[in-house]
Amino acid sequence: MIFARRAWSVVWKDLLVERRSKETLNALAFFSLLLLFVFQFALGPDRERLAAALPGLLWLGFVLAGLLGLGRTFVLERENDCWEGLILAPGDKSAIYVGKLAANVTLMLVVEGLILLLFAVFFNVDLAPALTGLALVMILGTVGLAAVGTLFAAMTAQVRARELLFPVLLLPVQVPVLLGTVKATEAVLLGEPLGAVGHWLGLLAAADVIYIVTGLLTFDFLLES
Amino acid sequence: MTRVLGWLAALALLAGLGMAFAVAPREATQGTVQRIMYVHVPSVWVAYCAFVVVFVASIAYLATRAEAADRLAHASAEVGVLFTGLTIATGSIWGKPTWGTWWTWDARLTSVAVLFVMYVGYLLLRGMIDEGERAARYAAVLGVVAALNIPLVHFSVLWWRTLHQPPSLMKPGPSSMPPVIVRALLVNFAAFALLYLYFVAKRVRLLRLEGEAGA
Amino acid sequence: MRKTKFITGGAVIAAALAYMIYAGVTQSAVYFVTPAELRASAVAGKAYRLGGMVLPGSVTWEPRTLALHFTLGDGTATVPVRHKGTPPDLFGEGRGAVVEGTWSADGYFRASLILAKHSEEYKAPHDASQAGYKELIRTLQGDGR
Amino acid sequence: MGDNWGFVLAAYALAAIVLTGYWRHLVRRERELNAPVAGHPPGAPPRQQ
Repeated sequence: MIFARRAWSVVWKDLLVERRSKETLNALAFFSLLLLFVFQFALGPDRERLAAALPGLLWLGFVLAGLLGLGRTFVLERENDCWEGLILAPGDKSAIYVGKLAANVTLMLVVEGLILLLFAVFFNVDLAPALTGLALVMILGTVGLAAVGTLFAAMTAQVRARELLFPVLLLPVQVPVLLGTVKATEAVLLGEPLGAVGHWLGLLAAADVIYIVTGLLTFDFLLES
Repeated sequence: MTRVLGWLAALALLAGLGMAFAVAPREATQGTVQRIMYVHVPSVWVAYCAFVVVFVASIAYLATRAEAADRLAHASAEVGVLFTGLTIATGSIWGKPTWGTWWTWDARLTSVAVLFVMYVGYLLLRGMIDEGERAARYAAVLGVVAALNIPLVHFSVLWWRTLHQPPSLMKPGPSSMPPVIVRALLVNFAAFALLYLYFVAKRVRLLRLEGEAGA
Repeated sequence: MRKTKFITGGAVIAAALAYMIYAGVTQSAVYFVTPAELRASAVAGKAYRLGGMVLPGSVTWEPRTLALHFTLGDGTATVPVRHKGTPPDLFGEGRGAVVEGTWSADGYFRASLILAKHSEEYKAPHDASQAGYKELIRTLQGDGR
Repeated sequence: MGDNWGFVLAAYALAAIVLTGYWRHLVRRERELNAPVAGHPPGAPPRQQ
C-alpha cells in the first residue's frame, strides 16, 4: 500500500510538472513533425516503398522520440538539485522507479499516438482497421523501451557525456524489443490476425517482465550516495 | 601462478594448432577453409562464458561489495569483448569464401554483433565514471541487465532470420561431426579457455595496481 | 524483507526466461520460401529469400558480363534465377543455395545476393555418403536441429 | 573447389595479431605501473612498489 502511494506520488508529480510546463511534450511533438519531414525526404514520393518501410519508420520514430524523452527522466531532479533528495528518500526506492516508469510510459504513449496520427495524415495511410492490434503492440513495446530507458536514465544521469552514453547503452539492449515490435506491426498493418505474431507478442511480454523486475531489483543500487 | 597459466595456454594453443592443421582432416565440402572453425567456434564459446562470468561477478559485487568481484567483472568483460571481436572477424573471413559474402544479417552473426556492442557499451560506461565505487556499482547493474538480455536477443534474432547452420554439437542425438573434428574443437576450446583465464588473471592484477596507483 | 524481494524477483525472471526458451524451442522458424511457395503467391517487386536446390545442368555463367543464370527447384516447382556476379565457392549444381532478391514481373527471380548454404554436416573426406534430395532440402531448411 | 588457403591464413594471422597485441598491451601496462616512469607529472608522484 505504502509502495503504491509512493509510486503514485512520483507519477503525479512528474505528470503535473509536465502538464504545467509541457516542456518535454512540446519539444517531442515538434520533433515528431520534423521526423516526418526527414522520412519524406529520405524516401521520396514512392508510395510502394513507403508502405514497405512503414513499420520500421514508425518504430524508428518511436525509438528516437523515446531516446530524447526517456533521457530527460531525471533532468529536473538534477537541475533542481533534487538528486540528493531521491538518494535520501527513506526505505525502498523501487517505488520511485515504478513511478518514473509509469510517468514515462504515459508520456511516450501520448507522443507515439501523435506520431501515428501524423503518419496517417501526411503519408495518407489508413490505420483505422489495424488500430486495436497496433495499440497492443505499442503498449508492449513502449513498456519494454521505458523499463530499460528509465533504469539507464538513472544510471547515466550523473555521468560524463550522458547524452551520448544513454543511447549507446539503450539501443543494443533494445534490439529484441525493436525486432519484435517491427515484425508485429508489419503483420498488423498487413491485416494479419494477432495470432500470426503470437510468438513475437510472447517475446515482448517476456521482455517487459524481465526488464521491469530487473529494474525493480537493481534501481536501489543506482541511488546510493 | 599467472605465469604458469600463461605457459599452459601457450602450450595448449600450440597443441590446438597441431590438431587444427595436422590431425583434423580437410573437410569434404568446404575444403581447408573449414579449419577457420577451430579459432572461430572456441572463441565464441569463450566469449559467452566470459559474459556469464561478468553476470555472476556483478551479482556478487552488488551482494558483497567486494572489490575483487568488480575487478573480475571488469576484466572478464574486456576479455569477452576481445574474443567476441575475434569471433566476428574470423567468421567474416570464413563467410566470404563459403557463403560468398563478408557479412550477412543472419541470426547468429547478428546476435553476436549485438552482444559485442552491448558489452562495448559496458566498457564505455566504466570509462565515463571517475569514482571507482560508483563505476563498479553502475557497471554491475548493467552487467546484470545485459546478461539477462542475451536469451532475448538470441531468440528474437533467430526468429527474425537465420542462415547459419544449426548448432551441430548442441543438438540432441548423435553429433553430426566426425569425432576427429570434435576432438580438435575441444582441444582448441581448452586452449582458448586457458588463454582467457590467463588474460583475466593478468587484467585483474593490472586493475588492482591501477586502483592502488589512483588511490 | 530485502531477501524475499530478491528471491521473488529472481523467480519471476527465471520463469519469464523459461517461457522464452520453451517458446523458442517449440517455434519452428521459416528461413526462406521454397520455389513451390513462391510460385503459389509471388508478388512482383516484393523482396524474398528463396531457397532450393540448384538443378543440375541449369547453370550458365558468362565470365565477361558476370551474368549468372540458374534454376532453383524443390521437387515440385522450379524458379529461374538471374544474378550478376561471381558465384561463391560452395555454389554448384546439385547443391543447396539461398538467394536474396526480388520477384520480377517478367517471370524470373532477380537475385541480389547468393548465399550457398553449408549444411551442419561436416564430413571427413572419405565419408562419401551422398546426401539424398529430401535430405538436402531438410538440411537447407535447418530442420536438422 | 579451391582450398582458399589465403582465407585460412588470414584468419589465423588475425587471431595471432589480436591476441598477442592484447597480451603485449597488458605486459606493457603492468611494467609501467610497476616501475614508475621518469618525468611523471608533479603533484601526483607515482607510488613506489
